[in-house]
Amino acid sequence: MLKRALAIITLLIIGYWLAQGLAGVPFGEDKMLVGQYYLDHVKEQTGAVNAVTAVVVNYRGFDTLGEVTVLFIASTGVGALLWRRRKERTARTEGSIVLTTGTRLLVPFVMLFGAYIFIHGHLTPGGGFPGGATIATAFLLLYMAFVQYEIPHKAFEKVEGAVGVSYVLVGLIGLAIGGYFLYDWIWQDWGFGTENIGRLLSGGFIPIIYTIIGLKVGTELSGIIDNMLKEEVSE
Amino acid sequence: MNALTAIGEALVLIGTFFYFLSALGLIRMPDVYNRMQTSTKSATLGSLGVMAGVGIWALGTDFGSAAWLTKSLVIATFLLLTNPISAHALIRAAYKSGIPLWEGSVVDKYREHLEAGKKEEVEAPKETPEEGGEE
Amino acid sequence: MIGINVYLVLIAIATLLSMYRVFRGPTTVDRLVAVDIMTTITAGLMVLFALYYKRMIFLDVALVYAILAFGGVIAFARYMEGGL
Amino acid sequence: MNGQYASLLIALPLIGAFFVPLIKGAGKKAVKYYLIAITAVQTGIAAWVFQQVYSTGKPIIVMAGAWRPPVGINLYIGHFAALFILIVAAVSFMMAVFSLRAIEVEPIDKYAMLFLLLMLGATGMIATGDIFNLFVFMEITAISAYALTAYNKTGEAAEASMKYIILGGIGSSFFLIGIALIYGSLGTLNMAQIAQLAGNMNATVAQVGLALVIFGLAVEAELFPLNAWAPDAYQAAPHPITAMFSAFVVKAGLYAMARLLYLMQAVESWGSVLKLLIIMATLTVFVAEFAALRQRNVKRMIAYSSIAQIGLIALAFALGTQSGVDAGVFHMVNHAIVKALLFLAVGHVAVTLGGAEMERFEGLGKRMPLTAFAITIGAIAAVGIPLFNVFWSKLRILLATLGAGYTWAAAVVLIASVVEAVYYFRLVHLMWFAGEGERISEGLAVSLILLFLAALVVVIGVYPDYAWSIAQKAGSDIFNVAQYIENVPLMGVGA
Amino acid sequence: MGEASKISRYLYTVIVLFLIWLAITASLDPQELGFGLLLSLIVAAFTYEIFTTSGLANLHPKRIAYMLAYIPYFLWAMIKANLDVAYRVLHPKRPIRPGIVKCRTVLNSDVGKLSLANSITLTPGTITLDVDGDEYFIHWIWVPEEAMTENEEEHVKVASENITVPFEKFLKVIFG
Amino acid sequence: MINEILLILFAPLVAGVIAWALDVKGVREAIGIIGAAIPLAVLAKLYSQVLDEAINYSITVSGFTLQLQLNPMSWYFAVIASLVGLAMALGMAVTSRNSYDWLFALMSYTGVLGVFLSQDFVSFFLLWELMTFASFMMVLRRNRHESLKYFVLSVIGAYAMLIAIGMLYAKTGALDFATIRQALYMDAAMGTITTREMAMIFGLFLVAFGVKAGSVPLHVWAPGAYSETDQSYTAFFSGALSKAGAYGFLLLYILMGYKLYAAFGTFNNHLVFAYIIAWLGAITVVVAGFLAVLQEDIRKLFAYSSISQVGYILLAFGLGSTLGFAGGLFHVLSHAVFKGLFWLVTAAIILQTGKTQFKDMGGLAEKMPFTFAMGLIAVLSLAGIPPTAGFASKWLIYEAAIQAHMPLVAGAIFLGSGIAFAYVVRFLYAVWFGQRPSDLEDVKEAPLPLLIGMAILAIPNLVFGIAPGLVTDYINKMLGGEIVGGDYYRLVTQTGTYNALLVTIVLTIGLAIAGLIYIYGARARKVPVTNTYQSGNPVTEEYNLSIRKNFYRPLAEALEFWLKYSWDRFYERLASMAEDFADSLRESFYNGNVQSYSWYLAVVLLILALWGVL
Amino acid sequence: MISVYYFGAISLILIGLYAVLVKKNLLKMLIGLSIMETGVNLLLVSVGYVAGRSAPILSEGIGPNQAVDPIPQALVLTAIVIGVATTAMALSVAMLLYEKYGTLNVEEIRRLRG
Ligand code: NA
Ligand code: NA
Repeated sequence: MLKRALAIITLLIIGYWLAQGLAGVPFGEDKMLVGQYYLDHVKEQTGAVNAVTAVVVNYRGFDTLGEVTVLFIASTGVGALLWRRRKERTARTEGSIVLTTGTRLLVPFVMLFGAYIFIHGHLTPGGGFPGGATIATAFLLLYMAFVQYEIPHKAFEKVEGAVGVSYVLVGLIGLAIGGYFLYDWIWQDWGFGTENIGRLLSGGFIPIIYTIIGLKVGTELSGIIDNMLKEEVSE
Repeated sequence: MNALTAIGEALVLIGTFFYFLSALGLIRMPDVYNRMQTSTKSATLGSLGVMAGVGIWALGTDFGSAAWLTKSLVIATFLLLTNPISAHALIRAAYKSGIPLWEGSVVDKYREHLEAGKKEEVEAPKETPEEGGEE
Repeated sequence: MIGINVYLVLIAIATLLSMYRVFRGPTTVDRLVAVDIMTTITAGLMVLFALYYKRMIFLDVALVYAILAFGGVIAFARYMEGGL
Repeated sequence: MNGQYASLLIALPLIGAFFVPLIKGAGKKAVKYYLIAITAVQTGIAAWVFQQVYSTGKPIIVMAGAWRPPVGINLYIGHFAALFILIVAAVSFMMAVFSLRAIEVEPIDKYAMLFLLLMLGATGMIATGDIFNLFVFMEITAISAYALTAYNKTGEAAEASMKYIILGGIGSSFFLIGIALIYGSLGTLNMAQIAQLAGNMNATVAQVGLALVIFGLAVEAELFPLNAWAPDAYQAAPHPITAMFSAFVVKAGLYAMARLLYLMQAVESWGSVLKLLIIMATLTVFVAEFAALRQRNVKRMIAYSSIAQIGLIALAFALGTQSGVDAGVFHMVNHAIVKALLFLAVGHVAVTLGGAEMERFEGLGKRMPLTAFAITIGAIAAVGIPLFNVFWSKLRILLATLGAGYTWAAAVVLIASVVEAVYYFRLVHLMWFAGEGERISEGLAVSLILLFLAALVVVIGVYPDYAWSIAQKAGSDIFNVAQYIENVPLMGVGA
Repeated sequence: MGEASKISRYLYTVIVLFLIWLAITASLDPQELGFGLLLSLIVAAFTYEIFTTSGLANLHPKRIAYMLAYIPYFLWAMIKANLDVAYRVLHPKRPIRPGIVKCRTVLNSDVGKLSLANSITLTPGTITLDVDGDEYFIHWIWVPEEAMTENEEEHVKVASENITVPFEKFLKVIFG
Repeated sequence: MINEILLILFAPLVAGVIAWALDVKGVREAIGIIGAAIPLAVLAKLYSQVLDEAINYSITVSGFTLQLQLNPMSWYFAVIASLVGLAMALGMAVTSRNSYDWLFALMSYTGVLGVFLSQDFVSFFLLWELMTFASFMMVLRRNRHESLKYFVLSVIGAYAMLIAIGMLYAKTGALDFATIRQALYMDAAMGTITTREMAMIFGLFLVAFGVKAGSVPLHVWAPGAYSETDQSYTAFFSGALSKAGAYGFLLLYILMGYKLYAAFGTFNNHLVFAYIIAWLGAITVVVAGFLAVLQEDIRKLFAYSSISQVGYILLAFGLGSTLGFAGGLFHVLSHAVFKGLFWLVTAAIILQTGKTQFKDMGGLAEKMPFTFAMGLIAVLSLAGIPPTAGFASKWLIYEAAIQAHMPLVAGAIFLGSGIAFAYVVRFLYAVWFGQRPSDLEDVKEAPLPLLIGMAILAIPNLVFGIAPGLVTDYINKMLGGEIVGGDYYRLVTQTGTYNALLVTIVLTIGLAIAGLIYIYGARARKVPVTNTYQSGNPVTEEYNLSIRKNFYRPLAEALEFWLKYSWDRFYERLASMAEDFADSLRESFYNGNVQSYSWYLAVVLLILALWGVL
Repeated sequence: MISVYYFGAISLILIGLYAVLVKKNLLKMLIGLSIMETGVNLLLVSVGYVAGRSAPILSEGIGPNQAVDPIPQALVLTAIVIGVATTAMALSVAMLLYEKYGTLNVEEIRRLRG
């Protein structure tokens, strides 16, 4: 009880302190500096309509590469920790026909929608990460509905690696063509899609990278799910 | 204000009212089974109302387009399909994790069904749910 | 957009009531049911916001959200019944 | 060659890691050799970058996507980064070689990936010129460290990893709050621009923001009392990883802390932050040395010793003087070498004899003379005996501490150092003057690395000039903020 | 009911996916259409096996007609359900008499059973708790007197008449 | 042409490394001896040159300029060290058959030389540490506990010195002696360095040098360390290495004497800081002397004796007068040669008999006559009996104490001499005379190299005893004034004159007579089981007390109250308290519960918040 | 007066931290961490909000001066992914711990100490 009281007092003081700091960053005021630059130039410089996407993929490409890496680490780490010589799913309760049939119907749609999300990343909210997560949800549903279901994890791992490599390769192609890592040569040099701003075929290499990320995130999250749902079985 | 926006507003109002009802059901009903009885239906209908309402309403505005309607109907359909599935999954989870029926319940044919199945398998009954009790 | 406040009040009350159930329980499934209701309501809220801000693109967000939430609820439900 | 090719330092480990799933079919051995090859190439690139930076005297500014800062994220590979990236790569290479012998637990392919990404994270933390990108690289480092800590899949490993996750999670959350405040106040994330604008910041925001950012990094930098995760993680992690933790992972956090600290020196409350850090750093040294005193597990003992040395570096950085920073950097280099040596050697013993408990070191001088010799060199150096490298940096730190007027801190540090001397003494005595045993084969590769590191310890100890001049350059890279701002080709956005 | 050919199933999946694509993009931009088709082809290739067993046969006009008719029917049932809910929730005495009852269905197809289950869940006072073969176990908020009988057949009959039968006439045609 | 200073400095170290690396019996010893001899030879060659002009060498390392200088003062100390060093090497050629010993013994030799030659604090500290480290390694090999004690105290001393150096650096911005001296001299007038800071610097140096000099209460490492190593090495350890501590005290005067005076002022017309040094010395003389008397182990006895004798040097320096310096400097030489000699003699005894306890010895004078003669010279010199160097230096110190009007300190000198007499008498009798235990019948004279080593040290004892003017003359030059008058054979101070030659002649005659009497007496008093204490009566078990065993037990009983308080035990208790503290610290802080750890984070946040809110 | 968004964000952070400080069950502590992360993300987004402006997607008639700051949103996207990754790691470590120790009570997970 004392602990709870102490915790509450401590937290209130910390909270008050944070609030004091935040008081100096008034809510709703225009505090943009670099942000405004992005808004002003995003269309001509990247071909994307969605400024967030341009920031994520173009201006702050290193962050995104890192972000992809973080997820890769998580997938690898989970795989490493839950690695067992022989693993199988050991669920006791079958999914009812309601769930299994629902899943059958939903999975194609969910996957399609995931793909929709990541290829429209430069136009609408979302992009590779939510798209990938959506695709992974399709696999999650399969796991939930069918107690024996397994993704082809070897293939998934390979896809995961290969798309990761291709992301870096896209960056290196930029380095080779434009002299800068992650240089968007498609937009900057080729000017591909200049006529198309706001339509699908625009945004330089954003759709390519978001497709890569979408596949990567999808396979990685599915891999994590796969690893977590299986248990060791004796041989 | 035109007819479309008026219909849309009405539908949205109905929808949000059912949202409210749904949450109220969560509070008023005595146990988890009956809470689900009241809340899932209302939430789904509420969503239907809100989505359709927004789609129709948007059509009546200067910025609206058919895409608004189709997209919101896709969402509505999705919810119409998935909400009952999750309700079903949840009620099954409630039952299988050992939460007893409300004391005023009059019949439990599912228990009989399960016990009949168990007699055949000759297996120890799993009485204690893994995380059912709580606190 | 006259009614927006009415909707928001209704939704806010609904959310608060569901929150009460989330914290109160008493069983985990109770909380889950409440969370499920909240996600449904949130999806609706997103759609409403799309209209309010006149941005159709938010509808995509609502759908993604609905999909992820559905997946999450199903996963928890299956966990509760020992289906993992 | 174009300086932008320094981005290979980021690209190579990434490709290297992503590629592993495609070759894992070739078998465990192949993956291990692959790991060695990648780290060797990385070392080569790092050496090239080092040579570039030190011969031209100009930092390499890598601009991703050709965006000039602050619009794009830039890497700032100045004197410090060039030096430390080389250390990161070289230590990784050595530990990759050591992994050949030390890592048997499956799955090796995952180990190799995490290993490369740990190296990548530290490299990025050191190189980046953007505060949020720093957060990203910090998380890359941290999450791969969580995974690697638990890699052995024993109960202890999981326990250590869990502690690391919880404390690291709190730290990174508050770090992010600090970033939010700074960004909210300045509208930019670029470090150089932050430094440029820091003076105009709202005083409260600056104070809270700086405090939070430093707090978050201090968890990674193992400052007392935020370091409780560290001994466990060090003890439980696979041996090569422990060496990497000590040699560069913590140091990346420490560097980041120092970098941000100095970038924001225009902030009003800067002086009080320094004072607080000095207290924490001094306590770190004190508590860690005493905690090491009666350890039964040598790896854990050296872990505490490592924490104490980190505290010493933090102390040097917190002095707020050029001489302090120079000394801190010098100590970072020396400590990296010595702790790589010690953890490698102790890990080698643990792998060969099946554990790192004190008793196993009895008679090590007879059983594994070369390893015992290496541990002895490391121990002597760590204590700060003259003519071994650490002496020079310890001396510099003390002089700087006293020069800044913190006599009490110097005194506490030295009292703690007496304790350190005692436990290393016991270890050395145990190895050489107690117990008997049969000679055991020590393995060529590891022996060579041990000899190399020991030689480095002595060479720098006898001839510290070169290392010191490098440390000075690297130190002024951190200390001389005006130069830093000037070096970053900021385009005129906003300001 | 046998399985349709692979081609049929694949094409059916592509068509459904492409229609959905049209709905979510709501655009006739050739770029969108082209990519939509491409993605539908790709996704369908991975998923047609689980998506459908009867393939293009699902597009039989009769089925579509019944489906169109079913929508208002169902919506009406659903609205009734919600009025019922409103009544029970808002009523101060909370008039409920819950229980789990058993019904039987005449539907054979999985999709049909799913539709029935969902329909039950969304309509007055019932939630599908489990489906085992042709037996439906349903949590009913107001179990009628007649269903509270010891006689198993009697019970199932009463329950089925109240719960499943009203939907089956449509669903039987639509899904078989 | 190799720089002479480097040659002096590194010859021993290089020789040691080669000897260690080659590790061939015979070659090893030869190289070691050559390496040890080179410094002495070069120093001898440079004698006149040094008096004309100082020889310098400097090198920049890691941004520090290291300066070495051979000037009259450093030459003096270096020669003493190299003399003992050579003797040590000769002794070790016999007593040590281990390349490990050679490496570290010669390494410490280099360290000692370097300490004396350094003209800046970096090289001083570096070589000081080299010296300490090497000597520590010598002890480590034989005894963990004693070496740990030595180690801990050395480390404390080193770190104390480091802080003091750092503070000086912080205050003056310099690390070289000349600049520091200049800056402190100037500061004495300006007073920018506060008295408190000066007190701290002084105190820290006191600890640093006190440890090495073995002054009470920092002496506890010395008995163990001196006895638990090769005794030939101890000759150097005690004879030369401990002088580094004494030299440090001298350095304090040179560098900061004036500032210390300005900071602390005087007390009874005496410099306060010097007073402290003098009393440290006096206490050391008496306490260590008493403890020496009570030892049953020959090595322990000389260990305490060493401590006591170095106390004289401190005492002399503490008098603060030039005469005191002269006396102290002379005693540096005397102590080096007689204590070095003592340890070589001890080495010879232990080598030939394998015994270390007085109870196991006796009657060795016949078996080892040359060693006995050397021992006798050492005894005379140590006890301060003319015509030995020991007497001349003690006489000067005594004169200086009288002149300084410090009668109590002078009393300590007297008391110390009396005690010294008591224990050397015991050594003389218990080891050399009386009944020889049967197992010592086959004992032979010590091997030649050892004997040469002894001779090298014995000769200066006599030469500088008979002609003390040789030394005082040099000291006068060194200190730059006519401090001690007279000629080669006569020392003249303001208050007294000592004619060494006259005394020698008188004593020689007297000794000749005594010798004759002894020879007859020894023959006449041969009884089966004897000891001198009980005048030839049989030893009984009830009161088992003889010159060889518990000889001074009555004294011990008299001192019982004081012996209860042992510094040794005090430190041990302190150490165990520190270890317990360490245990409870880590057990309570690193308690394993991650929730507690999270609380630590929260508390730090709370502190940050409070600091921000308040 | 502080905005509700800030208030909400700080509350989430504090609630999360409270769970970490008080709950004995490791999973609850981890949930606390996740709540904290959510709060931080909310804070980030709130910081970038500009009153009267819309999402930074320059379509549907939104120009550069009618959009909110895109940077915090990009950052939050990254932060969310990092949070997911951390949570995944934490969960698998917790599974491992449970397998080895048979408990998730932090007071019983203390083999490494001192
Ligand atoms: Na629902
Ligand atoms: Na839902």
